[in-house]
Amino acid sequence: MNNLIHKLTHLNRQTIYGILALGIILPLLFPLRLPEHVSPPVQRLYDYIESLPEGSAILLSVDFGPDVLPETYPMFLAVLRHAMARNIRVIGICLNPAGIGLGLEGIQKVAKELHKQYGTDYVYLGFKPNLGATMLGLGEDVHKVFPTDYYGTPIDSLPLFRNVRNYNDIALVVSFSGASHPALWVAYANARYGEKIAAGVTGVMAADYYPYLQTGQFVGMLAGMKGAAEYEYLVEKLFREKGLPTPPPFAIRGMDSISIAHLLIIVLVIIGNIGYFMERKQKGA
Amino acid sequence: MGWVSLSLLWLAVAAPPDSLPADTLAPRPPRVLEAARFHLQDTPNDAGHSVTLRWTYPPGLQDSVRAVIVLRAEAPDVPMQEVKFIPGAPTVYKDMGIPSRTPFYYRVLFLTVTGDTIQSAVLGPVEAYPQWFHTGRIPILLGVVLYVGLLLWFIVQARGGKELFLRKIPGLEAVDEAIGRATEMGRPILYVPGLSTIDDIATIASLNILSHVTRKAAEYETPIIVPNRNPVVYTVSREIVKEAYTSVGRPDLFDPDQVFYVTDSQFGYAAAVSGIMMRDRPATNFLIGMFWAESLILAETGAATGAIQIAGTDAVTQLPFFIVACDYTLIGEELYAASAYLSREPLLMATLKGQDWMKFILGTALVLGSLLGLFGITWVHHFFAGG
Amino acid sequence: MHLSTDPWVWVAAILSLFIFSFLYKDNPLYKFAEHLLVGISAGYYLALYWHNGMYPNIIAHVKDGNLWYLFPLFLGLLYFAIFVPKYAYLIRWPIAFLLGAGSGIAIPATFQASIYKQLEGTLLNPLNTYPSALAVFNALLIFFGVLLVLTYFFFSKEHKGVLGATSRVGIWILMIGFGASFGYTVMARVSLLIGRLHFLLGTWLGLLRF
Amino acid sequence: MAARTIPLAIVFFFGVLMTVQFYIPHPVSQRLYEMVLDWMNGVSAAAIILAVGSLVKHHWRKISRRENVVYSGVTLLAFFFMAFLGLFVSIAEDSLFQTLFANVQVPLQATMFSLLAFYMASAAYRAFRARNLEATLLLLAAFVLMIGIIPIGYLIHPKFADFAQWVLNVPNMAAKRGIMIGVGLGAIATSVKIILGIERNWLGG
Repeated sequence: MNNLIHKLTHLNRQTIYGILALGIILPLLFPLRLPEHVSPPVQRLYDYIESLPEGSAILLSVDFGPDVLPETYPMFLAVLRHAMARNIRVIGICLNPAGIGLGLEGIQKVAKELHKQYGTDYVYLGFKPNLGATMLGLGEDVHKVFPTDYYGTPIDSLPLFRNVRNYNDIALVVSFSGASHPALWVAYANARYGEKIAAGVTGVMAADYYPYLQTGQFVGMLAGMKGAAEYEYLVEKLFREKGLPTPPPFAIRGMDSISIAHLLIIVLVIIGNIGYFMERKQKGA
Repeated sequence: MGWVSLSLLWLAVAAPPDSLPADTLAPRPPRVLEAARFHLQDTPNDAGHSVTLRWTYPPGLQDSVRAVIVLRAEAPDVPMQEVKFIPGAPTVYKDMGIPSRTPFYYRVLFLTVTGDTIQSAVLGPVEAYPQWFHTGRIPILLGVVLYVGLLLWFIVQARGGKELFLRKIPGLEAVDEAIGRATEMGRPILYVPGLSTIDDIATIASLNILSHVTRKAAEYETPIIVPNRNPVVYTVSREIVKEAYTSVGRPDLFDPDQVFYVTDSQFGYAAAVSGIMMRDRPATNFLIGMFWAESLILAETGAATGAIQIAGTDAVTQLPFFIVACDYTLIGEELYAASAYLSREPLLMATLKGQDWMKFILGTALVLGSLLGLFGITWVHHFFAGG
Repeated sequence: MHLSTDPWVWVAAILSLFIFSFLYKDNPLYKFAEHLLVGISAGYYLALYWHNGMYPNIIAHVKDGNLWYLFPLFLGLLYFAIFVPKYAYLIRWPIAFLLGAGSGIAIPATFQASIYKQLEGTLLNPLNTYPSALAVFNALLIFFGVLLVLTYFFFSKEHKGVLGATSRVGIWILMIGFGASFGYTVMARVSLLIGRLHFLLGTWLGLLRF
Repeated sequence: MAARTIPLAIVFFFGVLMTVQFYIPHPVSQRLYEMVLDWMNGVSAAAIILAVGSLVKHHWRKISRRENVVYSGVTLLAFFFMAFLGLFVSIAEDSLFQTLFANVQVPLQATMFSLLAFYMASAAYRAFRARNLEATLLLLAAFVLMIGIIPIGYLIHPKFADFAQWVLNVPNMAAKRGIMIGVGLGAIATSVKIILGIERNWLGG
């Protein structure tokens, strides 16, 4: 008994690391599909996109780099899948030079899955430096800010832009970011032009952005792996209803891993405390 | 719908409308808002490249305005250029990026939901010019003057030899003991002066503690290892360690190889310091200064080697990790109190008194401002917001 | 399984495993990866300091004939005084410049960002500006919380009596804050690990797909 | 004189100059500010030469003492190769310099960063012991957040996530603000002491 208590209060690091590694890796390979509860900010973004008539255009801004990929990339994919499955036209841009490739990769991948036509159903305009000027410029004229798309094709020749000129023709901007981009979108596109903004942000940044939800400056927000998982869950349900092949549950798996990791840490701490109190009692006795 | 018609409209109004017969252009003559509604002035507190235009609407008009166009010209009688199109019904526009000390004329057009255009009279001239004093920063100036005054007052007092009380700061009490422990165990001391640059005040605070720690370590002839992430901090910490050895009469103990630069890469540095902790097995680790996410990598590796660890940082986001993984943690302002605490130098201690008084004053302002605020009096809020 | 055929992916993956091996214990593989990282990154930053610091901020201006920039060039050269023992103390001049200018910039900027901004956010507003009773409660809690935490930082008075009590509660608030931050950060750190695992299991080994 | 007085004078001069500059929006002052920032960047960057000198000497000494030969050799080789590429070949987007950065430095850094997931667990296990009230509050707050974030929190109580968010936004905010105000005062006092030459440890006390 003494021995056991001692062992529990003095688990060595390697044991803890091993347990945690298994707890994180196994759910990635074999998804557990822990029950998902969709939180209101996620639901609101989903509902907003759901409410748009077919053929509307939305703008997805890839404002993240590979450093925060695990959290933001699945959000980007999930929103893309939702929009494209609903025949909403997607304009992809990128305001973080490290995200150019990620944006292209994601948009091409989902377009291929859902058999979408470049130039008609979606476009990718690539990267623009100078955040503020770009965000403001889009309120005046997309054609001036992005004369050509990512491939160098003049956007005047793309059917999608025949009736998309500025924010008036873009129903929503979603900024995926691990930094301050969503706040800038609010300051420039929302405050000046009344454009609807939503955000997909990392868990760390989310705390800073909750006020934007309360004031209604964000239509909705996906926060961290959890927000991404919830959106994936909604999109998965939609795909099932539409009889489409369901996409791989990237963030859902990740959220399983996080849940298990949290529970393992909590259990370890509790075990450590039980041992600690029993030891203390023995010493006292 | 869009503002596609905008350019047409602009063509129609770009020529000064009052010089044209009204019925040739528009079915109804444009209404003109009197100049008294407009206030045009140089934008205050800037480098002189901007003017600010403010206006008020006649009763009821604001609700029917859907957009505003601001026009500008260098003379009152030449065609004006559109400088800004603003959707909604704003009441202010700041025209930026214009040359200093050049007269400009403005005209504002209001587009209403009914398709009418209402225009202002020609406004101006106005010149943008630079200012020598930023009146918006007066609150900060007052704060700085008050605070520096307090600090100086207590410094002067201390010159008169007044004894000051200092409360115990456990993390600093433990410094000497921690150095002693390394000496007993015959193992080195590791000192990480944070990962920031020299103009980060936390780094300076850390280097002050390094000076003290090195002197103590020199007395005991215990080696101290100081790896650096920033090149400038490396040069300064090298000087500090060298000077500290000299000041206790042991310049012979200074080994230039004990203070070194590792790399600017945050995690490269963390990897290397983790390696040092595992291989050189320092008995005491000081992690003091500015840290980012690597804080827990350093603190946890140190804890794994069984070293006694004293941490200190003003990085609010990293404090939780130091609190959890280190034996002692200097929290925020305690880091800045360290130099005075360790040296017991009266002039340095005096400023702590000044810091406390300022805290008291700010706390009082917070209480009074809040009481006033609850009753709707918010000038205290504006004072702090002016900062 | 679709193993990656990109050799750089293999390099990155193997080096990542070397770093992970440190979790078990310090070993030659980690030591190799660590020394490689230090060398590569030091070289990287040396080049960056030249291309982003020395050249554009000083040399380019001097080349343009702006003689003001001879001053920092002169200060920069003084670093090398340490190689001449007699004049080694001259290294203090560039340091003094950086310390002085840095401190000077910090004073008003810190007053603005860490003091006024925080006070402004803490001040209570007229009751009718709060959207709900909970918002009022939260604002009051933050208001008193900040005051109590501040009392913990009083140095020149012993923490006894009233100050003892308030500073004690101040510590409690600090601890709740630290605990919350810690708990909240776990998710972010596990997310990072998942990112690495995705690289290893997905990009490298092809066991996972997006 | 040259060893102490001049450095103290330099500190005082630039300290006061840059404090005062903040209140002057005039272009002259703005240009001065930008120039001093340039100078700071440049003077800081110059220190890298001394710094890498120390790195090279540090490892060279190890090699000549025949300890750590292989590892220090790796560091030196990697350093010189990368520096050579960066200074004399190219740092363009598709250069070998950038390829090495992206495929060696970045993954190594990212993996080092990701070790934190494990360290969070071991640190929590070791330190989260309910020894006293303070430690218990720390532990409980961490639990609330860890449970509140994951779906299980919802099963415990539908409002649990909101409560977790509240702990983060309210008590945590109070703690942060209190710390920041104190830090601000401490940092300014230290700056003032540096400028006035009262704090002169950097000159050797």
